[in-house]
Amino acid sequence: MIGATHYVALSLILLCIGVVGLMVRRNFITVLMSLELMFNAVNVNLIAFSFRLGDLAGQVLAMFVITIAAAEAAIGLGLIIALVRLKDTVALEEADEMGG
Amino acid sequence: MKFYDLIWLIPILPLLGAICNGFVSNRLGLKKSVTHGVALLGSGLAWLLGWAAIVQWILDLGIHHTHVVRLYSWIQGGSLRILDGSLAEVDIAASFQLDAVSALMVFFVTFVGFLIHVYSIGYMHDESDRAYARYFSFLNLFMFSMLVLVLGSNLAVLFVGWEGVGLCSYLLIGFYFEKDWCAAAGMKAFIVNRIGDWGFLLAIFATFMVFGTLEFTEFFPAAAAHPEHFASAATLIGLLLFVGAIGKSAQIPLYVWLPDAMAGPTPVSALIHAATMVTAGVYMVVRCNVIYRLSPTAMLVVAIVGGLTAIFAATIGLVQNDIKKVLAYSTVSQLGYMFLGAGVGAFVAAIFHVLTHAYFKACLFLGSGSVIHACGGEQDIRKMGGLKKHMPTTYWTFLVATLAISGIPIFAGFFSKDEILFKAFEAGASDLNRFGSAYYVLWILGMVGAVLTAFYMFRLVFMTFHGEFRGGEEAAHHLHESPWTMTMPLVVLGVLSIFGGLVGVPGKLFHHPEWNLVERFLEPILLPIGHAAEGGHDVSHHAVSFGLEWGLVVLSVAVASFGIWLAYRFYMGTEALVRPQRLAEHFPLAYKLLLNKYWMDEIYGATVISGTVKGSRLLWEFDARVVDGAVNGTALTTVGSSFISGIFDLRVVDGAVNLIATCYDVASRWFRKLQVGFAQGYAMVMVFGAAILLAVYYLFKLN
Amino acid sequence: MDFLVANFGAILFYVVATITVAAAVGVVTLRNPVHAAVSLLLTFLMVAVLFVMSHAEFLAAVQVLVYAGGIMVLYLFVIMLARIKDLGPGKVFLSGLAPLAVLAGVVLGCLIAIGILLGSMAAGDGGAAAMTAVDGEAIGNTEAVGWLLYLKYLVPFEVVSVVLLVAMIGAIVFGRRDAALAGAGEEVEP
Amino acid sequence: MMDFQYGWLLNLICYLPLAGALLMMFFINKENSTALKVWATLVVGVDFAISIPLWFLYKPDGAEFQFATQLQWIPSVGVQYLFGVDGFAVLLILLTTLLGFIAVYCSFTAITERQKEYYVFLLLLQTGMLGVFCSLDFILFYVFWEVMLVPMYFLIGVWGGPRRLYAAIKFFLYTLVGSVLMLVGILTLYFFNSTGLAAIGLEGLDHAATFSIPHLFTIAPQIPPEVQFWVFLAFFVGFAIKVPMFPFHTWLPDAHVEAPTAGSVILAAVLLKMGTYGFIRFSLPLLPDATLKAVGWIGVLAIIAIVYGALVAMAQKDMKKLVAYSSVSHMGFVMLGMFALNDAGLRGSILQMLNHGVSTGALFLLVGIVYERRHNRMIAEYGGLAKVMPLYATFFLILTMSSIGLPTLNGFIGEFTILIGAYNHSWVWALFAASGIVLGAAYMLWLYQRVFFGELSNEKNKDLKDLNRREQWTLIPLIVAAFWVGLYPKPFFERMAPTVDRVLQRVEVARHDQGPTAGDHVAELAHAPAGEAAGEHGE
Repeated sequence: MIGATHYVALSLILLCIGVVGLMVRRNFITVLMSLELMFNAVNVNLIAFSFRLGDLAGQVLAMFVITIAAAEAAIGLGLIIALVRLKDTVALEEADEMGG
Repeated sequence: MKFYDLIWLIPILPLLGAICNGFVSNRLGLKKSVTHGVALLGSGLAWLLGWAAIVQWILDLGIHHTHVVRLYSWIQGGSLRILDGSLAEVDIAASFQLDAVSALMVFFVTFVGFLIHVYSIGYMHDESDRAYARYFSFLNLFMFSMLVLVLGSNLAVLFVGWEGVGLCSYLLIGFYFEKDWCAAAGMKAFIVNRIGDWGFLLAIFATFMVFGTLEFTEFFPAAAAHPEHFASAATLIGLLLFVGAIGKSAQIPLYVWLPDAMAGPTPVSALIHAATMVTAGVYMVVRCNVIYRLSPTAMLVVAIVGGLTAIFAATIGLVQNDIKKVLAYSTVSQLGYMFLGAGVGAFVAAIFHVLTHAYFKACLFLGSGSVIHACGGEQDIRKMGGLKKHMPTTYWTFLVATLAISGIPIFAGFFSKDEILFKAFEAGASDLNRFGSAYYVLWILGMVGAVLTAFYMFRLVFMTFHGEFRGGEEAAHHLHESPWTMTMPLVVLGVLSIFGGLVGVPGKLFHHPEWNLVERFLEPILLPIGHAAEGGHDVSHHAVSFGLEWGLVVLSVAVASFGIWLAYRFYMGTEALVRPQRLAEHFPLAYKLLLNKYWMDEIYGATVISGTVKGSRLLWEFDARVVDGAVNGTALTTVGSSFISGIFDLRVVDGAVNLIATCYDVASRWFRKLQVGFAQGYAMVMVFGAAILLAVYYLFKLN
Repeated sequence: MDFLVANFGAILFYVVATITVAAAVGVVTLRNPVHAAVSLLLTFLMVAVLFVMSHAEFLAAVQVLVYAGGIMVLYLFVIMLARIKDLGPGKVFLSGLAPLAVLAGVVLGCLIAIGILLGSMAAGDGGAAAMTAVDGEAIGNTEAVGWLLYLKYLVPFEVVSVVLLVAMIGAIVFGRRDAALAGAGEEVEP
Repeated sequence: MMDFQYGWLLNLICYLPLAGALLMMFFINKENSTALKVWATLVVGVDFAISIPLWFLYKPDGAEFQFATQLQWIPSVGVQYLFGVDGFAVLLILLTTLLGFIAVYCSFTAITERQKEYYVFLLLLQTGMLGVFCSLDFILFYVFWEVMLVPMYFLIGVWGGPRRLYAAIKFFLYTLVGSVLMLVGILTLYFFNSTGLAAIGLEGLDHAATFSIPHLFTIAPQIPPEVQFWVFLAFFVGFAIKVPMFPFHTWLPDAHVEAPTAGSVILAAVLLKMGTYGFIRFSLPLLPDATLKAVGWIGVLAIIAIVYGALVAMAQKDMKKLVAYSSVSHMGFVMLGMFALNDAGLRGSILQMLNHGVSTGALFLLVGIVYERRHNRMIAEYGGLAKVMPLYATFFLILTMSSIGLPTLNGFIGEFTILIGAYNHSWVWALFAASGIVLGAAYMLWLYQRVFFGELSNEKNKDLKDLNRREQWTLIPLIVAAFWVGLYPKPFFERMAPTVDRVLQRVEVARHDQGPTAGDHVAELAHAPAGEAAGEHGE
């Protein structure tokens, strides 16, 4: 029988892939995609627990997460456009002005 | 209106002169005659008023009456609960008092001050109009401060003068401010003095805490009335006050500023760094004699510091070649004698020595100024010699003053110095405060110091005025006697160096104690302590027999003569200068030690000064990296959350990320590599952080 | 066959999960941007399937509409707009730290896994019924979520909508050509 | 407790700069720089002029708060519009209006861009600062407190030096954090006074809800110690950042260095006083119990600030930074005197606040003057300036002496009174704190030597102009004030005495409740023979 544990495990794997992608990849697009992966991982988790506990609040929360993910994607992609205009690249290491 | 009610005006008059010269003459560049006219008027009127006030005070009120003139209430700090549990009002008045010791100080400070003003007219005439005005403004300001110091009726007003003379000293030492070493010497003087002031301030607070007042006329009688109650407090206050005196009067270990202070114009050295300011410490100790007499420990410390300084500075003086440096070390040494005197209970002798020292040392300094003036600024005595025939007035006055400082009878210094040494011996003989053996040692130190004094002073005379001129052909042409404005003060001070000591003839030796005018005059300031107030008497007077007393006089004269003879052997005749050289070659180490002043400046430089400076740099690093780093670290966290919540607009983020930039300096090199504005680096740190949080959570959860 | 029928749910889960993970790996490894995007799309869809399996039908629909429909299009637009051809490693700037980054991910993963194992819960469900009911009255999942969203969680809902609005405005501001250039001007500080 | 006579005057003083700023915004063309300067100077000049009557009208033996105004503002939560000042605030208001005038007057040539905005912000800032000192309602106080931050932020951020953004944001965030905590403290007191707060288990007194500070004074003795502790802590962070006390001081050097001259002057002279004002006005009388417990800690922090500030100042290469760190040291004296919790200490503390405003404000002006000529503040760039700028050197010397506490100048009176109070509290305090005067002399004189003495080696300094008339007149009032306080501080002491007495009275209440403490210890000593007392003292 498939229980919440399986879902959580899957969500963990997704999360880890997302985290590693976020840290290792060098271009902005992939990093954003990795973020999306992590959001999804969280959502899977939420839904699994919502089902397990019989509480709809988890689904509502997942809704919010999706919304935030959309917002994040909009901002992130806006940043990519700006970065491309400015530096003609999506490589993250080019955007290191914040460094001392 | 009596003159003694106007004593507050005595310091104010020179102050007006200072303001006038400082803000008007200096700004407008008025003619020199106007400038020194104003300055002379200020100090001259102060002199006349001071003497008039003293005379009237003696005649009308008598020397036993302390005349206090309270101007206005100055500092009102509310009420404080003092040690005995009562509430005392912190109400410090700007008030002045005239009593025996103030009168004595005013008597010679105004007079010597005026003479040196006159002398300065000649000495400084080469300066530009503005510098001239500045000089006289500072000199007048000094007169103001010094007079406030000696006339102040409480410790706070005394402190005003105390700091004021320090400021003037700073300004006048650094008078030739374009020269770095002059400015540095001024700063050194001020800061070293400030270390002393630290003690003085604490002494003031302690005094208030114990007595609830700072007025001399209130807490001296209180202390004298209950000696056993205030004994331990007196030790504390006495020692703290003495810290102040050590700074101001250049005693071990804070004497280092005085030799450097010779960077100032020579009249300044004469007035401030020989005759008046540096004796402020002695004045203060004598003024507070009640406190010291309550505390054997404080007395002993004063005596030991004084005795050690006397001989220590004298040894350095033996080999110095700068005419002013020799005199400077001689001043330090003489100040040591004064403290030795105060420390053995001879307060009158100490203040008497202040008086005579003012005459002969001012005379010596002014003489040296005259010499330097003639030699075109040269101060090295190895390049002088034979000046006697070129400048006879200077020579004779200088010789007289040298005889006075060496302690040859009749001359002023003899009486005061002999009195101090005799009192030191007597303290040993009577086993004063059960520290008799210590006082004997100090007496021996004093005697040795006397030999050295006579030696180095005559070495100075012989090398400067006798023999052949060694300064080269060209300089020889310029040799000339100084103008009358410079020689007149020399003559006056020379005469005083001869006869000035007669006011303190040790009449006891002739069975006429009343001959000692100084002792009689100053007797009121030595408040009777405790039981003595009820008719008890001091036993020490009988510790030394009459014959022995005469013997000591003869001994000290012999000792001084021996010093002079030694100097003659070394620096006169055909073998002049050869013997000392041979001696130096025999004992190279000792010679180097003395020539380099025991490397005291270097030691201080390597320890205290560089320690403070390095410490301050270290703290600054600490401040920039750790304290500020912590702030920026907090900012980093804030920035992290600001990213997540997306609340802050671009500008805040931009600014805040700049905060992070500073944070890099704090992080280790490895961390630094990671934190180059590279967002993924931050992400990684976050992930690690989350992992650590989780691990910590487990640790607690599983236990 | 019985096995298949009896364990249909489990088998479906494993299949879907495998595809999800594979697609996710593809997202972070593929070098062609369009391929990566499609891979991401696949992940989204598979997650939607998982949602359905957890009785979150409404959410699944939202997932497909918003993610697959909206966000993905956005990604593809950007990829085209920016003419991104290659997502390859590029200039290897922090190459030395890549293993460290992987380590960080693995450590975190292990720790969470430990947590899951320690807290492993009994299989079972709180009841699919609860997913479709409000106050005991059985209605559809969509309606149930709707009730909850607009009654109990109204304030958070509004807040989130404001966040979305702000993000939209932000995205517009970033996207403007002059904004980017003005930003460039301000970067340079003496 | 309140005297409403001349209440309009206080309001006029407070809002005149605001009105001036509004008029300026609407009616003066931003191109017309002369009109802007004249108008701004006029406004602050008149403001200073009308604040002078406060000095004379204030009655030391009158009501605690005078020139009061009381209006309802938000009745539903008990927020009032409550204005009023005591002697302490009168002194600070006069300091503010004087320094405000000087700040405007000194920026004529220093500010050349966006002049209109600049003067508008300066005027707004002045209203904010005055409002803080006038407010007697916590919410009103908080509003002014925050209002003041904004113009300062822009003054630093727009007209500042190269790193102005960093400094401005640091300043803003730092003080904002402090003030938010302060707000928490204020609300706690508010709820304690009224309904209590069940969420944190705070039981209230069920008085009518109010933020009125005079009312809160009356309930102060009833505040339980643990509540006092937390509120004190919240206030402490807010005020200590503003002072700034030792570990919270790092915003100060940055803000000072980057701010324009007028900003530095105002910052040093007035804004730092907000912190100490808060301590004396709120922390001490409202939270006496916590205050007594904090004495030791704050004393130690203050001493660290004195010594540490002085040492760090010594290591500075930038003149402005040096003066900024000297502020840390001086404000350490202020805190030390305050927490000696006796008459002399508190009076000295208040006086030293004024002194610091005058001396440090003037030092910043002086640094600004030479910065305007050379656009460089590095000490190493200078040397021998006394030759080319004798008048400047004179003024600088006088203010240096004032800063290092030379008698007859203001610094001495403050430090002396503080130290005598500190010694009265604990001789160890005085022992360490007095070392600050040695270090103070060391760093200031070293600065003076490096800048003014020595040879005029740097070519760029060869033809520097001495002070012009306007610059002289920005400094002369401060020098006069320095001498006035130094020579005749009595009027100042008279005006602050009622405040000091009341604060101490309120603290004393707690001291007696607390049982045997230092105060009683002294009282016990009174019965012991004087010799023993002296003996203990000598240890």
